Amino acid sequence: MSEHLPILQVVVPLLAGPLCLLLRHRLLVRGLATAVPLACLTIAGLLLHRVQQVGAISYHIGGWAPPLGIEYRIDLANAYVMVIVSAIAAVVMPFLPGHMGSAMVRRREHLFYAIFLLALAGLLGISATGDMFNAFVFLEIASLASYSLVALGRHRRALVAAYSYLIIGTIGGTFFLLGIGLMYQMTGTLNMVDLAHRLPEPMSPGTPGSRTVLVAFAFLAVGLSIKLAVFPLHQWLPRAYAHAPSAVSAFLAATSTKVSYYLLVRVVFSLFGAAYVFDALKLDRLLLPLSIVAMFAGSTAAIFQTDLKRLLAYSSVAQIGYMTLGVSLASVTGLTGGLVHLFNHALMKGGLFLAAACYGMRLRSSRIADLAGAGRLMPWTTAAFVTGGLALIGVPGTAGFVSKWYLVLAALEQGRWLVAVLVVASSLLAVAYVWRVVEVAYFADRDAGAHPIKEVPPLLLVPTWILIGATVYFGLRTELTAGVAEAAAGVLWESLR
Amino acid sequence: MSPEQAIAAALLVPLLGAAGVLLCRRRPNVREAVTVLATLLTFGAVASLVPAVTAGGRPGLELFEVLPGLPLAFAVEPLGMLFALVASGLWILTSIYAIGYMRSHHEGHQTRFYACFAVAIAAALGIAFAANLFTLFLFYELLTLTTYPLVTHHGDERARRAGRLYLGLLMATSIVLLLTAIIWTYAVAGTLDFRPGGILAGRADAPLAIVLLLLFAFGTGKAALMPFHRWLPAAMVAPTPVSALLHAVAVVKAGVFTVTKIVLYVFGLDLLRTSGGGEILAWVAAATLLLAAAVATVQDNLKRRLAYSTISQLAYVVLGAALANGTAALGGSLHVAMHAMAKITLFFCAGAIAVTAHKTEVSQLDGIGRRMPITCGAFFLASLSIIGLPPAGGTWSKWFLVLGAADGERWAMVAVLLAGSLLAIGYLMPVVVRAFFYPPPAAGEGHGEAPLLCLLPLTLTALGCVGQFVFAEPLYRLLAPIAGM
Amino acid sequence: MPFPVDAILFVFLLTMAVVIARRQELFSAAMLTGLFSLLSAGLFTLMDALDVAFTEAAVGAGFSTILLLGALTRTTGLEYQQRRPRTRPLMIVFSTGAALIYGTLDMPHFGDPAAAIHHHVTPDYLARTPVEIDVPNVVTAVLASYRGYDTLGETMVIFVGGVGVLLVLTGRWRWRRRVR
Amino acid sequence: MSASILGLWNYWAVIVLMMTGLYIVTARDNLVKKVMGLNIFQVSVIMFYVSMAKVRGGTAPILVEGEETVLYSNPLPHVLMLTAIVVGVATTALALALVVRIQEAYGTVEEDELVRIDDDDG
Repeated sequence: MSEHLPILQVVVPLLAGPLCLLLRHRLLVRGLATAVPLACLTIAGLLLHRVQQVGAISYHIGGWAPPLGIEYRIDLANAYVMVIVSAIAAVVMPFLPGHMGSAMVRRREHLFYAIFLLALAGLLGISATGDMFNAFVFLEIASLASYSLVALGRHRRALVAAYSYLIIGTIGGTFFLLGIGLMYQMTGTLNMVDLAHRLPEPMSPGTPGSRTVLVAFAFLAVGLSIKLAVFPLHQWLPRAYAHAPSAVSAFLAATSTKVSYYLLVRVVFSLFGAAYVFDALKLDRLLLPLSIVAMFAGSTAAIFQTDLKRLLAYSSVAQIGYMTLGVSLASVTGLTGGLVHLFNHALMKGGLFLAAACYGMRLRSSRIADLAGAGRLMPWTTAAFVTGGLALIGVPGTAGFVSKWYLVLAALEQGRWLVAVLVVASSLLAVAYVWRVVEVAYFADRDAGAHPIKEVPPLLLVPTWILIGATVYFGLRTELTAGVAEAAAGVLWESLR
Repeated sequence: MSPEQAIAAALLVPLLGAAGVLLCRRRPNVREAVTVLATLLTFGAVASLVPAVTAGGRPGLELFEVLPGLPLAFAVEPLGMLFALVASGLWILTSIYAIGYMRSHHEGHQTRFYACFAVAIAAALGIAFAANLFTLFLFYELLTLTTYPLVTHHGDERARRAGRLYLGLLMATSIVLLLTAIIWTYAVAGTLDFRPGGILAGRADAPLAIVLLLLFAFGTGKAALMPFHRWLPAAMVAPTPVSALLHAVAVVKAGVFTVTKIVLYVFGLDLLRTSGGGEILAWVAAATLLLAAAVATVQDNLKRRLAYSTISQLAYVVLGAALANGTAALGGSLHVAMHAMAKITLFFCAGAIAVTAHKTEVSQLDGIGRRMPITCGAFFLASLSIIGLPPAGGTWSKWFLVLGAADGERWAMVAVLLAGSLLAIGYLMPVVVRAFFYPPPAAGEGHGEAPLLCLLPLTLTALGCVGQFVFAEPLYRLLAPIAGM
Repeated sequence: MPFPVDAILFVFLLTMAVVIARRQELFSAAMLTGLFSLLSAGLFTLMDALDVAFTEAAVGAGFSTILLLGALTRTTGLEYQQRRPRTRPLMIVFSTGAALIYGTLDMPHFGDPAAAIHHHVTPDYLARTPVEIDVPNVVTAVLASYRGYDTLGETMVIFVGGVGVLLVLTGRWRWRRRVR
Repeated sequence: MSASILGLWNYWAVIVLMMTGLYIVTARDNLVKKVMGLNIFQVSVIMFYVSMAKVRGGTAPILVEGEETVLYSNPLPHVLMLTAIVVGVATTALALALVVRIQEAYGTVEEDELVRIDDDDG
């Protein structure tokens, strides 16, 4: 059994999706949908443990050895990502029926869960696979599922947001496919390990070598950057996250961009190798400024939002900037910072969107102005929001600080003190947008005529606080985050090439 | 109680107190009893550490490693011991005062007030006991965050604006400058532990040391070096006990404590001297010292005048550290305690006058000494301490500062120190003179002395100022090791 | 030089694409899209991709066209006249196209039997299929065995698409007009 | 140069088609038209892959019993493209479903109209 863990990780949610349609009964479906992410989390935990003990695991699907067959290849980096993805899926689950109840006809709930589980399966599949085309297939599963989920928002704008997400996402996916094609053309293989060995070496630093390989890399990178919402390809993200149901925003914000980031990192480091990407192509010269611009532009835009979810979405654009900055610093410390932030940002943004979902449930609005008085009337939700906000700022004792620590350290190690200062300075913008919300929640009074509100039930508070509590815990104990991330960064850095 | 347990207790009791305050929010009397009990227990725990530290011990407590090589750890050395004593001791008096003040002022949100206050004390003690820069920074930010609701206590537009400035300036300086400096130090030295003699010595060349020193000094926004001092006068909108907390008990003391500690244990006096960084910092401090004092003389609002006085007096501490010799460092450290006692008295008096006579401007205080003799007498004693005249504790700290400057033949600094004292006379004495010697306004006013719960603490602290003059010896013995004496 | 059927097909395809781009009657544009798929199926046949051609003809030309026509009956048959200048899309398109053409420069030439892809992995497929799978059509063999997992994924894509369409189309909730 | 024109023109033709599709997606306002563009874009990518698979003088990769010397075109891209076609259709279907709903909710499927309506909503 245990040797089949890699495939179970993906196949369990993949088959649970259709099963939802067969079961149909509401309670059965809910039970299944609650159990599957927990099972995934268990498997991911076991896998991470195994990988820590014995190193990378290669699983040959159907028994066909790569490169003929499809390989699942689990190492520290993707085991780590899979733990995050399944944990977030497990945590947001209680929000789905409660939140969707108002927006959806009850009879459709099983469809919703089917899609949700397939989105999970898609994301896990992208993480687990060691085959580029297989990654594309699962990328499309995850993307199609995300488009449908976003479309379920309460406002009709959700439809338009989902549509534009679909268009830009499909263009991204197709670019990715083109990149795979070009790479395949030069090597004849789709397997990542095999690709890494067969991609032609760059002639010498400064000359990129084969033009086809160069363009292949460009298309892979651009395609994934679209999915990851790297500035300036991020426009779809604020709309999609603002109008999707809050629980869906929480799930997508915490997992979808993270998996794209993982895949980008995998392509950059494992397939092409740091020597190619940074020494020959000088990608850092492009990505570094873009990341910094993303940090500032995203945060600045967040300051001026009047809608809580849009604010969080723009903040995501900025936080993705931190993650890509980690890549562009082109060092193990930098990559560690990026990977740690991947984990930490998943926790804090997931928690913040869940808090937004709690507000949405009681206030029936996500406008910041409507939060007036929430500090007193919904103390636990607001406390969760503030703690999550502090983590976004990067206050010591929260997870955000750990990420920032590594990023600044990486910048200073290379003597790029300006980058270091910009990283810390951009967190001031986070102070600004977090505090806008805090002031309204604590120091403004709710309109006398507004409908009465009270704290949300524990069923919703507990998951929110699990994520928010985790941001504090992982701000103080970092063996699991920074420790694994550092090891994973080492693996990626050394890997394959 | 073993020293480890005492450290843990000192940090935990205020937190538990905060939790207790929240739990007893519906019964004000029980709530206040919890606060007072917490203050007493905390002070007891802190005080129990004194013998060990005076005897040369350095009790410590290491919790766990947060980042590689960066544990959350505590170690008590003389300077931190002194700061912890000041913070926990004055917390007792401030709490009693706050009970009187908040009740007679009918302030709202009192539960939040007491809870945040307690957490702020825990944060201050965390700063005092921190064994490395990382731990210190963690509690430093915690202190900023927990004092924010206190500054914004009234919640109106003015308070919110002050809160924004407070949080914005302290966060901005600490994140952009201080954090950068900390990580940079880590990158250079590979550790952030506080060690006698410094961790940068031998690892950083002179230009880097200067850059880092300035980053640290300005990054510690709580030390209120100009031009990052604006938050302190702005925060005057808060209730008076909060001003006491900011100016005397914890916040600004945490700032100058941080600067002194960094100078002593991260740079070391030698590096400070040889790199020339000390000279630059000394001039920055001197400029702040004189400018703030000059501004104070023209303020009519009593609390604002005291606020600028605080900025000026803080610069004394920073200057003491920057002069880079043992005597001056001792004087500066001593001034942390002396200024705390004096300034808390002054704020208690200002608050008592505001509560009783509803007067906030200096020009309104004509003849008030006749109605409130005890309050104004306390004000006078505390003023002497700030100026540095016997029989008040400030005499000693200023004495060592001048001595230190003279030792190094830094005559310009001696002049600055003396000019600062003269200016202090200029902004404090007129208040006393007005209160006692000017005729009261014609219309009779029906108030007498301040409420007992306010009067008692301010009398005690005023006597404390005198006590610090008479019994300065234990403090001197406690601090002597840092000066290498 | 043999009769360039493929070149003529390309000319047809390109003409059709341009007409689709410019045509404002959407019904005829939809029909042309179907025809475009059908013609590409012909091109696939020329390039030995029989299975792809079949699928494209059935799915691309048939099913997609039906979907398009169905959608048009429920929306509108006529596209608006566009006035806004279109420089940004043109820039995107030209730079992408230029990048791709630049990328082809180092590619093996069309039909080159020496290309890398014909000498790694694929020879194994061709050699092992008769032994291991015993299906003459190698495409089917690979699809069902070596890369069968992709096929499972493909099924799931269809499934997600179908359920997504159901969910989007049949949810009868009311949209709020305003955000609040 | 002329050698590469002769050897690569097929790819270039495919790229031109692909860009026409991409242009329709990015430049046109009508949401249905965009879907048509997406179709053209995706079909062209399939053509790209199929072109890679072609071997001059080869035949479709259907094995002939007993023949050892037959030259086959590469079957793997065909396999991949069967999947890609399906992905494309699923995307088209979902996009069109969204378009139909947008028409119901807004009364239009022109992008600039939608933007205008949303702006008016505030």
